[in-house]
Amino acid sequence: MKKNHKILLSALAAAAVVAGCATVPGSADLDQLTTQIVKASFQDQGIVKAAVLDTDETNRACSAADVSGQPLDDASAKAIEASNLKSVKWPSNGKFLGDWKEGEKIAQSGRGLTWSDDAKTPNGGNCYNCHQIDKKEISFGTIGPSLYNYGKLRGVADPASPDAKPIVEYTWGKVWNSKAYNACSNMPRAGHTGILTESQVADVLALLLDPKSPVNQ
Amino acid sequence: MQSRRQALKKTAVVAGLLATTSLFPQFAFAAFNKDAFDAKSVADALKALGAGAPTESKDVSITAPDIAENGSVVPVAVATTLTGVKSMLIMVEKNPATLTAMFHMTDSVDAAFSARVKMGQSSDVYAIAIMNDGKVLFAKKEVKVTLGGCGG
Amino acid sequence: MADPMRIRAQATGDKTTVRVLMAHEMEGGQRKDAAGKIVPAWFIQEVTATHNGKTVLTAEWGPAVSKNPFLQFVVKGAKAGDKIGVNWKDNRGDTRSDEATVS
Amino acid sequence: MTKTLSLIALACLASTGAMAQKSAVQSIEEYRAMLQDGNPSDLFEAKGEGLWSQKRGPKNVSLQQCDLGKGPGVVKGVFVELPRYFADTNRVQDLESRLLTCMETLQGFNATDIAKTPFGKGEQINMTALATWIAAESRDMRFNLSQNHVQEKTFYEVGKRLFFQRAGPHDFSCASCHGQDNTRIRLQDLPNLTKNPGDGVGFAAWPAYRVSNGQMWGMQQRLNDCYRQQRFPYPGFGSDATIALGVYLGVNSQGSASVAPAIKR
Repeated sequence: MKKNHKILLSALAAAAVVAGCATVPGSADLDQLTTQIVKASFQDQGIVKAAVLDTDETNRACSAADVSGQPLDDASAKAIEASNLKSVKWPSNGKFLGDWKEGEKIAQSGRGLTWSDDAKTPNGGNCYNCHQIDKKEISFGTIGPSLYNYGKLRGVADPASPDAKPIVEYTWGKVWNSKAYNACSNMPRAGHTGILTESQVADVLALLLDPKSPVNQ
Repeated sequence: MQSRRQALKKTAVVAGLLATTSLFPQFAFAAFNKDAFDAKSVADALKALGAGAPTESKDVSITAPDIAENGSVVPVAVATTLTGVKSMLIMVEKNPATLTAMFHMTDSVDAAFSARVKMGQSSDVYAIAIMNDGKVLFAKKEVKVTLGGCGG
Repeated sequence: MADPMRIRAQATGDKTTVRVLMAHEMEGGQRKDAAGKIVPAWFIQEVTATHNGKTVLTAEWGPAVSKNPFLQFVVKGAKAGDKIGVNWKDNRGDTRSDEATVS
Repeated sequence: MTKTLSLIALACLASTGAMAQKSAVQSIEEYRAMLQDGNPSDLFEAKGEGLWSQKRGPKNVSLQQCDLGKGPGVVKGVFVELPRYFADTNRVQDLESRLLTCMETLQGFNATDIAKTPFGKGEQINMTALATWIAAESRDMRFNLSQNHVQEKTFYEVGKRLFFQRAGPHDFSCASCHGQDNTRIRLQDLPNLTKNPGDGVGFAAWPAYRVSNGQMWGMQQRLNDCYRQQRFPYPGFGSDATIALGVYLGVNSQGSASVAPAIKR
């Protein structure tokens, strides 16, 4: 493995020299070289398999856009959002909201799916890493917007009411698959990629939308 | 203090012999006041040291952060400008064991020490001066322990 | 054998500030290893400091002093060129002594 | 000590909002400032300095003839020019992978075995100590990585692609956390590494002593743990992916002063 990509690199370098100018390879060759280097550099460890790097079209398109420094064109972004929205799994029992107390625990936890976790570790939602949620927790990140008063600000007095339905559904979809609404969102697709279970997603929704949740006080 | 330490050392020699049978490993430590370091409260630790009840004093100072980003390393400085100090102590009230460090004075050092301690949770941290005349003076400060990074 | 300490002793007027870093795990005896077994406590229990060979400070520490301990204290009457020695002993009986010259 | 997640019910914070939040951040800054005096990295630096001149390995020789980029035995100033291309190995190497080459060629150690050794064990302990001392010898100097060799330029471009590579169950790339200004995870400020983050920030702050676990980490371990938290698979020690990322970060830090070895949360 290691040898292969070294040969490739030397070949690319040699090609550049032969062409008369010691310049870097073209963009497509660099992409190919990067793939080779990734293959040779990463290995299975614990519960994490190297195969998790074989990602889907959403990530491929967004990574390429990031490298180019240009956002995705509108048509591609819309197509990615549509396909992600289609994959959202709605609550099988029709219950969007679980227990906000469990939701808070899930929001606090950053555990799961690293090579130092074991398969039995319940996955956390990593929510506080990026969002303010319950005001009592002062240790929160700012990569995502504040979710304090999430339900209150959106006028959700009764999450089961028809009035609240659109926002409840949107919130479920956003947590389940963030890319359904923003193609290259930094937010993980908690339900789609199996980070959280259906009942965990419902608990997180309760944290955000239950009028009794400290988030909405 | 010296005579007490000497006495403890003598006990330790005997205990050391016993310890070879691994029956009493806890006695193998010389000069280390195990009872005081096992105590679960400020009062119990002082009792184990044979010291009386502490009085809050403006002449004792404690310097520690308001919030520690990591409980594994909390910088704490304890000091007093008073003379006649026998020992300076650092205690963390809510740790599994309260007494953390004990500095025995001589005339050749200032009654001012800085160290770093572990804290399992938010707690009052005490600077305690045990005086030669038996008085026990203290200052305390609340240190909040929070989580800084991804948190795993 | 334990790694050496780093001792810095800086004189200002008739006082010398001594800063010491000690290489030690300071295992608290609360933590569990991967197999779920408690990692036994392993920590420095006694610290002694000397000025030109004369003991100026003794200390007793518990397991809640941080890993790789830092200690700062002030020695009266020590001047440039004097020797400051520090010695520690842990609960396994391991010891380490190092010395620095006051600058 | 058990990592205890302390949910702090700060009554005053809950009632006064933004102002109080600011003061919590200020308190954390005070805490970090208090740690600066007495960085345990000193212990590792001293150990590394001793290891450099100590005769070790199957061949029982020191590392004093090791060429870290400025000629055999030159240590001062090398850190701020790494990673760079080395003609003898015909590859771009960072400090740690170059040290590995020297440990193999000069001292007769088995580089593959050392690369496979987990961080903080066996020869990796010595590797980190050496990297700490070598970095310290360039303290306050400014980063100035070469981009003259075609492989150096190529590695910059590969590193950029790796930086933006979204994958794993969380779709994370390096840029998820380090692609914007003025953000943080929990209370930890995140440098924007797509550009020069400034003196002593990001690439210019490692090796560093981590107070959270009392460990000294070199850049290889820093990148390794980023990938762990990214939910990526394990990057090999000194693998080309880690070195290419180092080139990308190091070139972006051009002109910034190194504060390594630093002290970190």
